[in-house]
Parts: sequence; structure tokens; C-alpha cells
Amino acid sequence: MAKIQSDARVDRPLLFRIVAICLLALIVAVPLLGGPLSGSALGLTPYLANIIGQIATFALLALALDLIWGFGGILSLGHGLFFAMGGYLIAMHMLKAGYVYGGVTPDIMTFMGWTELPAYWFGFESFPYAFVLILLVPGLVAFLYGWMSFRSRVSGVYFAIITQALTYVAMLLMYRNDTGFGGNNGMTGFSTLLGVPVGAPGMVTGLATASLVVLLLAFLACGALMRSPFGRLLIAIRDDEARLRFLGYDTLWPKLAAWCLSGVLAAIAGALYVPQVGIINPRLLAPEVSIEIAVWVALGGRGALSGAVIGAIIISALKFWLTGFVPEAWPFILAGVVLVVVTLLPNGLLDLKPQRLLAPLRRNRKPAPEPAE
Amino acid sequence: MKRRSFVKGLITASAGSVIASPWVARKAFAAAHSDTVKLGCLFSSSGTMANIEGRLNYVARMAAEELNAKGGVLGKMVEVVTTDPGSDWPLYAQLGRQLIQQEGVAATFGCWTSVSRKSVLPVVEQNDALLYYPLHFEGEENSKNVVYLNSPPSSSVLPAVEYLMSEEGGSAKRFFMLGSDYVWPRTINQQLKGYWASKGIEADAWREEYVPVGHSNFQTLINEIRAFADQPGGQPVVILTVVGNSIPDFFREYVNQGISAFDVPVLGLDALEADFEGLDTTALVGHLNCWAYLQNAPGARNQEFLSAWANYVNANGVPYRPDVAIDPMVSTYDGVHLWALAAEKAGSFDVPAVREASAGLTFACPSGYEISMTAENTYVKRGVFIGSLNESQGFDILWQSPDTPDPVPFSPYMNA
Amino acid sequence: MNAVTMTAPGAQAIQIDGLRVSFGDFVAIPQLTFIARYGEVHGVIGPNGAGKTTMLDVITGKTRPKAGTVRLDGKVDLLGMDEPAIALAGVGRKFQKPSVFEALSVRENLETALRLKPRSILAEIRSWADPRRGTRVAEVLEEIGLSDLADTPAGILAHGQKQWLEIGMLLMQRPKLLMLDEPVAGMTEEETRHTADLVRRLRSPERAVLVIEHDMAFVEEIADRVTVLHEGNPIFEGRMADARQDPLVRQVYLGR
Amino acid sequence: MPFRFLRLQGFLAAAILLLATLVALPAAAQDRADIVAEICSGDFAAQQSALSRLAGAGVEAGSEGALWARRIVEAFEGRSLRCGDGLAVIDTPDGPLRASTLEPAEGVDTSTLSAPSVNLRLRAVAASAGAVLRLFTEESVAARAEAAAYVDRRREALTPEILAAAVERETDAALRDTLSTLRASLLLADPDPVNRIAAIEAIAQDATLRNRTAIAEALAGETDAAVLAAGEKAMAGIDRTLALGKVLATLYSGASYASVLFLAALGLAIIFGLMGVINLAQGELIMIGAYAAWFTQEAIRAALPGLLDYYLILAIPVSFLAAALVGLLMEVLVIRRLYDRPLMTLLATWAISLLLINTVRVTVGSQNLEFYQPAYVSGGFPVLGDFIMTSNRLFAIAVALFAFIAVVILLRRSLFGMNVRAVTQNRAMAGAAGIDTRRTDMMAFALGSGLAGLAGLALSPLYNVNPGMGTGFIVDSFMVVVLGGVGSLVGAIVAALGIGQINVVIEPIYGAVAAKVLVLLLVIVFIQWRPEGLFAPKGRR
Repeated sequence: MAKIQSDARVDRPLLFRIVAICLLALIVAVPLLGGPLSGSALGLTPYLANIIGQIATFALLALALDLIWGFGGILSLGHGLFFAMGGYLIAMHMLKAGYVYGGVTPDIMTFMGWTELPAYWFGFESFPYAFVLILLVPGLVAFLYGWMSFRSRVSGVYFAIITQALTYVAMLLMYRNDTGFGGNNGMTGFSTLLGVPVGAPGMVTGLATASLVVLLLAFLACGALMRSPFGRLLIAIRDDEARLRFLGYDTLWPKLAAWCLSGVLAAIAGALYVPQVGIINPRLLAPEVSIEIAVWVALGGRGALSGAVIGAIIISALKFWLTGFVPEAWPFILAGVVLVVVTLLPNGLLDLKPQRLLAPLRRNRKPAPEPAE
Repeated sequence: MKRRSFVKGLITASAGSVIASPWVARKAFAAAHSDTVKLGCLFSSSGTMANIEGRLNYVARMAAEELNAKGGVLGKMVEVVTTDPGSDWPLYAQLGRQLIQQEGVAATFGCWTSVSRKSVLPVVEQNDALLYYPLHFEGEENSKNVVYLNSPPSSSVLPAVEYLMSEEGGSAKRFFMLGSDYVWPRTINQQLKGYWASKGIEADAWREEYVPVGHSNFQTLINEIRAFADQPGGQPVVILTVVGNSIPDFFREYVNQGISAFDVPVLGLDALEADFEGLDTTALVGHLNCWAYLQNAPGARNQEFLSAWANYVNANGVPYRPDVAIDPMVSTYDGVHLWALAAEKAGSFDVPAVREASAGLTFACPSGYEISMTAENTYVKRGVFIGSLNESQGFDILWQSPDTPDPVPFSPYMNA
Repeated sequence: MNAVTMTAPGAQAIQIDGLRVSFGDFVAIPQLTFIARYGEVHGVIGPNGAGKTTMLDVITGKTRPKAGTVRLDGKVDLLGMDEPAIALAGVGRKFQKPSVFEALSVRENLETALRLKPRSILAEIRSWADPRRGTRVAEVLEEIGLSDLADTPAGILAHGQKQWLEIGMLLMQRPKLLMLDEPVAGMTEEETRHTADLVRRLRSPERAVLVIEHDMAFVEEIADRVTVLHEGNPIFEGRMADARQDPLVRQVYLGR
Repeated sequence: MPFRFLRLQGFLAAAILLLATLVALPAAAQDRADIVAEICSGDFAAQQSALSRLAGAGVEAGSEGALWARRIVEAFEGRSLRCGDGLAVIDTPDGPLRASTLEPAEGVDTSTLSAPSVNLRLRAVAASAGAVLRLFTEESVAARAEAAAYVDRRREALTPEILAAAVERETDAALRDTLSTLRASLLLADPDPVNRIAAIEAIAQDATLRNRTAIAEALAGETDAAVLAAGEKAMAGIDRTLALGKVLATLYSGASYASVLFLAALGLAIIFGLMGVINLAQGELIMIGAYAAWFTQEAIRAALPGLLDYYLILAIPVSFLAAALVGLLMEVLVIRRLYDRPLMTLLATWAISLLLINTVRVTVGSQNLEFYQPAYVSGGFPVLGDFIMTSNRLFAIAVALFAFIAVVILLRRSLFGMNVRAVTQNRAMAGAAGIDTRRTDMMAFALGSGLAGLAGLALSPLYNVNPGMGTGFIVDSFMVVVLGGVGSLVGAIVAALGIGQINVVIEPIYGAVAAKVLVLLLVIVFIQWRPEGLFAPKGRR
């Protein structure tokens, strides 16, 4: 692996490298253990490969949120919106492609009594078209909303609440069948992706590996970006936006750029997620889903990319394991984790440096600053 | 007790996290219990469906206990693995995958709403597994991987609507369709419109409205229903397809606005005894529902089932009422027994063999009917009841079918 | 203590005329006229609620007045501009609460502070590593006495050091008008003395310095001229020593 | 038109014939046995005619016959009338009685007999007949008036003749007038135009859409100009009342929705508005309040059943204190440490909401709680046209007003209120002035939580009470607080009224979801434009 530049401000150098190397190892291991070696003692069942793939998309989503919250100091409680957008767009592609090339009629056409899909489904059978939209639509939505909010200086908790309200609005809209995206049912029953049947043997490990690759690339790219002058500017915005403005920087554009980038990354995560779970519905737009993303980042440590990735992996792996196993306990564990992090580990697991293990006994630790109201 | 199971859960969770990988623990467990066969349950015990759906987990367990008391199936004890999809449709798919791929269950019993069934469907089809689905539903689906334990509209909704339109049922002429906005109500209403059109009823005799799942404020809609009812054109009825907690909310507002079943009867297609647990039903007497089982079904078989349930609830501290039994409970119960019969007949737990052996099986259902599985698909032939809500939150039987009509998966009225 | 000698008044740096600021029914500044000149350190004092900080808010574009004009160099109308534009026009402001970028090092704070006029932000952040910038940073580090701590994260500096760093960040900009809001609040005596030295050194013919302060002794030490504000009205302007004798000033502010 | 006249005559002849049989029948014991047999026959038409004859019993046979008929009708309705093997008995706690004679039926095993099924049609006729018979048998004027009001709505078993007899027997003048009007309204198809006009006028007294439809249908074949004119006039009058009623109904719906929003947001207005704490567990405090109300109800049911009707009132302090206590614990254990980190408070309170929901779920269960609905929160009363004021919403409006006034007084007039305002305006100064700011924070948080508990109580007659009930309120209530202007109680009430009213105006046109979406988008855009909300607190920002 090429030399990874590190910067203590962006991340702990060693940790950053460890995470990158682990991801690389997984990229090699998953296709091997899930494919040729699946019968061996260490072999991955399709179920586990699928879970790894899903978790990779969650980690990517956490990375996206960390860009804007950890570095820009702007908490979004609406990243589920972008994630779902990516998911819906890829789902539209898969349904339309199945309909046009495979002759599989989507359920929604049956129960809505439609003889054809609405006009805005036009062109979705083409993957390149869908892919461009996956980048474009969330980017545009992020731009419009960010431009409006940042210009009128909506920030801090207001921004958080309004992003949540916006996501909630989107959820209400998508739950309506008349909106034309499958309503409560959402979209399911996908038949093909990129010409390969979704039930094909290599599909599960292939998607999981692809998700891991995208995650690693995004991780390295975000690391580089945050170490660049742009990252420094973003950190300056987080630490004291007013100071920066009074030094002559118009902070609207850097914030907007980071916000749009974050939104697009989240959408890519969503587009990787949906083919792996095989269904999308407006549930992804529920407020608690977006809050959970923030919990991943808070647990791992805001302002540290490896923290976000680790936080997402730990919590979602725990969740996968426990929801099937002791479902009653999961909410208690999640709530407990949040309360412990918030009260005892203000910077998340990054506070768990060996020398800080006694930290809870000390009173005067300084949490990462939050932007001034 | 629920609390105890929670504490147990916490202990298991902390113990489990000591063991590095959960699947190792699971495999060890499975190896130690190789004389068991697993059945999976996909019913929510949290979220908007929890109130009614959660009890099906316990019925499946009860039925499994009955099987085990008689020595199990093919010499193996039946173990029921339950999950909690939390009324979150995509989670049904996720947990379904876990049950089938990870737990290796022989069959899965699950889903209430059609959304959740549609969500699991690709999973069971891709893994060639069996899903026993205990709800009456909209039809238009015929997967070899789903056993449709309950009735499609042709043998549930249509008889009830015909009854309402008959002289005895009140000669209904105008229809207000109010449903939760998802596949089941939408499809049912499509079929009803096709059916009425085929009877020569004009389109201005009906109105169709949808609310989001979980909607609670029916004030405005009930105003609209009243306005609709007061217009000329004959006896109005409401065909109600809202689900979950919206059902009691709807009826509460209905009473408060002073509309009685005499003025505008409501046919609550998803309304069950359990939906009225929190309500005073004296002002609701006379509203209707239709199911393949009602708690007041006559016959010794029903009394047997009811007392078995009451005993099970009391013995195991089940957090549901011992004196309320609803159709999906009975359907789930039937399903477990039908699966056991099929496995015994096939001499194997393999899905293709069980499926093949299922055709033509019969079972004495608590409803009093001898239900049977069709040979040409995986539907179950059942009887139909039309119930009338009484003062004590139950349904009196107004009408019941003379026999078990043939289920018709694809409605001729669908795109009429 | 050195008495500050009164120099001949320089050109007007900032000129406020007929300023009126109100929040709802509350009038913070009814009618204010104020001038600060190049080459002077101008102290503004007054009890709480006298409108001192409000005046700074208006000059820097944070608060919009109901009436009046604010001009830089007698020609640039600051009221039509937003905060970054005002800063770029040459107005620097140090906040009451020390405001530095805690996660950045002292050096990076100073690098970031050098914002040049017509360039885009993109061009600006690319030039942070420019060696010419490094020279300027080194000068300012020397000036504020933080050369040894150049690579320390600003977040772990002591309170006084943060204040100096913030002043240093303003110096990077070479502002025409430098405004310091309570620069010695919360400082030790030693730090205060150091700050007074620093502020005195800031006096230059190309610069007007405006200091808002509660600490009378500090103002007396540094200011060429003071204005006493009371309920938004200037009730005295002149030397600090004279202000102490002024009956009206004594009554509203000192006369306890 | 002679042809039409003939048809009418034929109809009349048939009616008279039917009446004759009706009137002549029920006296003799044999007739009673026949009627009972018909009811037991299971034949729909026979059952219907038997019930009609029972309704007429009071006309012919006076009180005694009416009493018997009433007994039969009520037994049929209540399914205590049992039939089988040519036998008909009424099942009573003291043993079965023979239906036709009401004498004890010795040695009859009721378990072998079955109750005839009561379908909707028969039930309607039976209910109507029962009310008619109460007119003839009840001793108290009030009970008869109640019966009269009932038959006005349920006319299945009603005939002009029965009413004529009832009017004659009636001793109370006011009730006699009511019955006369009712009788007049039955003559919509009378051959005499004068009677028809009287009927139209009688019907038009109650200006509802249903009555308008009835008049319109009667006018469809009308030829008499005077009747037509009277009908048009009556319908125009009804239309005016209906329009006014519709406006009132919309206003009332808006106000009731606003009261829900306001109640849910009031606690938040204190906690977020005054203290700046984002409390995502606010909805769960509402849930705690509702559960406290339920526990109060159960306690009263067990200990003082006589006071059960007043449990909602008695639960006011309980709900308030229960939620306040939970809030107090939240503040002391978690939130206190986070006042300088608002975004972390947000996550912490979300975690607390998760804890509260699931603790209730595993301890009490996830099913809807069963609430007894006293008279003052069930049903409604017609006000004008088709506008019915529902009591449960009226209750919510009343509690909302009460809470608003109480909070305003508390904040403006009490020492605690002064402390809260002082602390929120300038924490340091307040502390310097000797106010215990920590204690004030704690108490203010508890107050905000308690108000949420009160909301839970007021909403329990309106919504399902289950562990997840609170989650639906959180976005709405934040929108109310933010739109109203953080820290402004008046702002919150204006915002709630605005959102509520806009919502109910849009809802009938575009549906519930679209209404909610539009309103939320409006609020979001509004906040971009004016971040300080409608009523910004005055002062430096």
C-alpha cells in the first residue's frame, strides 16, 4: 500500500492506517472466503457476506456525515434523506430494467392500476443514466437546501432540527402511493442488476466487495481532502465560523461544497445498500434512522474519519447480531451506548487512549468544540 | 413474564459478547440440539403492528408444544425461533434471510401486512424456502414459496360486500372506501370497483380515500364520510381497510361524531376482536367484519382451541389477553399443524418434498370447518364468517358460508 | 506610568453619523456620532449597556442600524456590506471572548488569517503554504511573542496567549481600523501589562485602533483619546485624565 | 295528474289496510304468541313485521301492552330472547320467563335454545321500536324526552298514528310540542299539501344535510306550487345554516388540532425556548403523562369506584408530577452535564426517549391501554347544521387553555417565574444576584416535562395510548416552537393555531398527508426566511 499521509488533526495516524489496511484485507478476503473458499472452515455464508457488505455501506454513510459534522461542525439529522435518495434511484433502475428487459411488472403498477410507469421513470432502464442521477439529484437537493440554510445562517441545533423535519416531510411524501415511488411498499422484487440476475451465486459477495472497495476509496480520498487546505478551512469553520467571517472569508461556499459532497457520498452508500437488502421503503427516511447515523459518528469520534468508520461498524454489527437474537435488549444497549458516550466520552471511542482510561475521574477534559450558536 | 425475558436477554447479550463470534456460538448450539427441527417466526413485537401481530409468536409456540407433546415431527422436537422485525418492513427481509440462511429453519411463519410479505418474498424465493402467511390478503400473487393460509378477496371480502348489498344486509348502495395507503387496501379497492362496475353500479356511488399507515386523526375524514352519507342515492356503507392502531382511532372518532352502525355501517376488513380491546364498544354495536374465523365460531373444536390458548397464556405469562382469539392466531396455529402434517407425509423437512406433500392435506380448524390445501397452488380452502360487533368487544356471527369456497388467487375484477 | 502624549489628530478612519439602533422597543443607541482617527489609540468606555459592543457590531456588519451612516476613510459606506466584505475593506475586530481556531496550530491560525482582497477563497487556501506568507507569519509571531509556540494547537494556549494570538491574526490583515473588545478581561496583571505593551506598539499612522474596555487603568495607559458612552450617547470625549474629572462622567460611571 | 293520484290512492289503501291489521292485533294472548313466534322464525320479513307490530302495541293496548312489548324488544336486542322447539323464553338472572306471558318457564334448559341473530336492519327497527315503547311506558318526563329525541333519529318503527297516540297521552306540554313537530315531519308524503308544507317546515327546523336531502327527494315529484315554494325556501334556509356550520366546524377542527399541537409543544417551549435544550424525549414525557393517567384510573377503579367519572380531573396532578419527576431525573443525571453542548443533548435525549419507550414496553406491554371514557369526553353535541362539537376535543382545548394561562401566570407572577426569566436572560447576572441557577434550571426542566405529562393526559381520550405514542409529536412540536419564536409562549399558541387551521383547510382538498407536508414545508421555508420565528424575543441576538 502506498504511503498514507497522516495528520493528527484529521485522525490518529496509526489508527487511520490500521483501518485502511483492515479494509484492504477485507477486500481480498471477502471474495475469496465467500467464493472459492466458502466451503472451508473460515468460509463466509452468503448471509455473513451480505451483512459485511451492508455494514460497509453504513460505514460509508458515517464517513459522509463525519465530513460535515466532525469537520464542518454542522450536524445533519437528515442524512437518511440522501441515503434513501441513492437507494430509490438505484431501485428505480433495477425495477425499470427488469420491466423493460425482463418483462417483470412492478407490483406498484398492479395495485395502482397503472398501465405504464409515470413520466419521471423515463430512462431509468439505463444504468449510466441512473448512475448520473444518483450523483446529480442528491447533489442538487443538498445544494438547494444548503444554499437556503447557510445563506440565512441557520446553524447548530436549528439546522439539525430542520434537516430532520425535511427528512420527515420526505418520508410522509414517499409513504403516499400517489407520489409514484411505491409508497409504503417501496420497491422490492428486483430481478437484475447490470444484467446479472440478483439471485446469481456471485452476486452477494460481489456487491459486498464492491461496497468495501468504494468505502476504502472514499476513506482515503476524504482523508486526503481533510488534510488539504480545504479541510483546514472546514475545521476553521467548525471551530469559529464568526471569526473566519470577520477575517474576510465568506463561509457560504466552503460549507456548501462540503455539504453537497457529504450528500452525494451518502447517496452512493444508499445506492450500494439497496441492491444488497433487496428492498427500499420510506422507512429509511424515519427520523430515528438519521439519528442513528449521528450516533455511529458520535460513538466513533467526531472529526476522525477512522472513528466514524469504526463507530458505524461496531454499532451496526451489534445491531445485526442482537435484533435477531435478543430483540428486546437492543434499544437498551443502543441507548446505553449513547448515554455513556455523551456523558463520559465526549469525543467518542477516541477518548479511550490508554492514558485516558482514567479520564472519567478527571473533570476538566475538554470536549471537541461545537460551533457557536 | 416479559420483564424476565428482558433480563434474560441482557444476560445473554453480555454473555454473548464475551464469545467472540456469534455464529460460532450458534453452530455449537445447533450441534448440541441436532434432534430438533426449527421453525422461524417473523412477527413484530414492537412498532405499530405489535399490539396485534405480537401474539402470533406465542400461538406458533403453543402449536409447537402441542406437536412436541405428541412426540414431535418425524421424531424431532420442534423448536420455534422468534424475531422482532419491529413493524419495519425491510427488517422482515433481513431477519427472514437470517432465519433461513443462518438458523436453517424448516419453515417460516410470518408477516401481517402485505408490505412485509412482499418484502420477504424475494428472500424466500431466492432461497427456495417456505413462508406460511396467516392473513387474509389481496391475492394477485401465487408464489410456490408461500403458503397462503388465509383467504384472498374472492372468499372473504366479496361475500361480505355481497351481504351488505343484500336486502338483509341493509341494501347498501353507496360505498366510502377508506384505507391505509399501501398495497392491500389499494388492491382490495381496485377489485371492489371492478366488482361494482360489473354489477352496473356507477362510479359516483363510491369514494376512495387513503391515509398513511399509523394515521390517528380522523376528524376531517369522518366529517367527509358524514357528508357523503347524507347525500341522496341510497344506503351508504364504509369499507374500512385501515390497519393497526388506526382502527381504534377511527372508531373512537366515529362514535364521538355520533354516527352509528344503523346510519352508516362500517365493514372493517382488518378489524378484529383485538382492535377493540381499548374501546367501549356499546356505541359501536353492529359494525361488521369478515374473517375465516371468529372467536364466537360454534363447535367443540373452537372451545378446545380457546381453552388451550387461555391455559398457554396463564402458564407462560404471555402479555396478551387469555380470552381473546383472533383469526390470524388460528391461521398461524393451522399453519404449524399443516406444516407438520406435510412433513410427516413427505417423511422429510426438505422444502420441495414438504410442498409436494402439502397438496390436498386437511385439518380440523378451530373455526369448525375442515380446511384443506389446494392441489394446484399453495392456497388453503377455508370458510367465511361475517361478524357483527357486540357490546363486549367481540363479534357475533351474522352469516357463515355453508362450505369452504375455492380460493381464487387472481381476481377477475382486478383490471375490469 | 507614562502619560500618553496627545498627538495632532490624523485623518478620519471611521466616521459614524446619526446612528440609531433599536431592538424591538428597546433603543440601544438613540443618536450617535463618533469619529476615530489614524495614528490614534481610541478608548471607548461606559457602563454595561452603554452601547459599546453594539457600536462594534454595527461597524462590522453584525447588526443593522435603523438610521445613520458608517463610513471608512470618509468614503466607503460599510452599512451596505456583509461581514467578510467589511473585513476585507480593512476593519479587523477582536471579540470579547477569545476566538481562535482551536484545532489549528498557532501558525496555521495566522496563515488562515491572511486573507487578501480580490482573490477567491480557493486561491487563498492554496497559497497558505506560500513562503512569502511564512515571512509575514514569522513577523507577527515575533510581534505577539508566540514564536516558541508556533506549532502548538491553539486550543491548549492559555487565556492571555489566545487573546494575543487573536490580535496577531488581525495584524496579519494589516487592518486600517483595528477594534479590540475588552482585550484584557480575565487576564492576570502580568498578561495585562504585556497586552498594554502590545497595544501601544500597534499605534501607527496607517491604522486607527479602537479599544473597548472596562479596566480604567488599562485604558489610561494605552489610549490617546477616550469616548465615554452612556445609554448610547457620547457624554465625554478627550483625554482619560480629563474624563476622570468630568462631573457627568463621574456621576454616571465613576461616581459611586 | 289523475294517474298519479290513483297510484297514491292505491298506496294509501294498502297503508290503511296494514294499519288496520296493526291496530287490531296485539291485545290477545294468542297474538302475543304469534308475534313471538314470528320473531323466532328467523325469517327476515316476518321478524321485521313483528317488530313493527310490537312498536304499535302502546297505541292499542296502553301501558300494559307496551310494557310487555318493550320487554320483548329489549330481550331481542340484548339477545336474551331464546328460541327453539317452538319455545320462546327470556333469559333472566332469576331463570327463564315465557316470552308470551312473562311467567316463569319451569324446567326449560336455555342452553339448548339459541338467540335469533340480529342483523343491522332488525337491530335498527328494534332500537326504534324500543324507543317508541319507552314513550308509552316511561314514568319520568326526562326519560320520555330522551326517547323522543331518539325516535327523531331512528324512525324505522315510527308511524304518524303511533305519534298521534303518544301526543294524546303526553302530559308534558313541551314534550307534546316536540312530538307534534315530529309527527308533522312524518307527513312528507301526505295527500294534503298543507300537511306536506308543515312536514317540510318541521324537518327544516333541524338544518342538516340529511334533512335537506330528504326534502329534496320529496320535492322531486312534487307538483303543488305552494309546497315547492315552501321546499325551496326551507332548503335555502338549510343551506345557509349548513354553510355557517361548515365554517364553524372548520374553525373548531383547526382549534382542536391546534390545542393538540400546543399542548405537545408547550413543555418544549419552556425547555427549548427558555433553556435552549433540545429535548427529543418530549414525546415520551407525553406518553408518561398518559400512562400516569391510566394508572390513576386503575387505582381509582380499585379503591374509589364512585369517583371513576372524575379520574381525568384527579389525574391532572398525577400526570404532571409523574412526567415532572422523570424530567427532573433526566436533568440531574444527564442534561445538566451538557448545557454547553447542545448537539450532544440532542443525542442524549434521543437515547432517553428510546429508554423510556422500551422500559414501558417491557414492563407494561405494547398494547393500547384501555381508558374509561366519562361522559364529558365521549360523544359530542350538535351545534349548528352538521357541526358537531366533540367532547374529547373540547376537553383538549380546555386543558390547553388552562395550561397556557397557568404557565403565563406562573412565569409572570411567581418568584420561580422571575428566576427562570432572569436565568434565561443572563445566567451570570442572575447567579450574581443570588439566584440558584442550577436549581432554577432543574425546576424549569421539571416544569416543561410536567406540562408534557399534562398533554399526555389531555390527549388520552383522543389518541391510542401505547409506548410509541410520543414519537409522532416531536417534529410537529418543534415546528410550533420554532415557528412561534423560541422563548415566546404567545408565539407558540399563535403558531399552533396557524398550523392547525391551515392544516384543516388543506386536508379536505388534498388529503391528510399532503396537508401535513405542505404545512411543514411552509414552516421550513418560513424559518429560512425569518430564523427568529414569528415572535422573536426582544433584545440583542
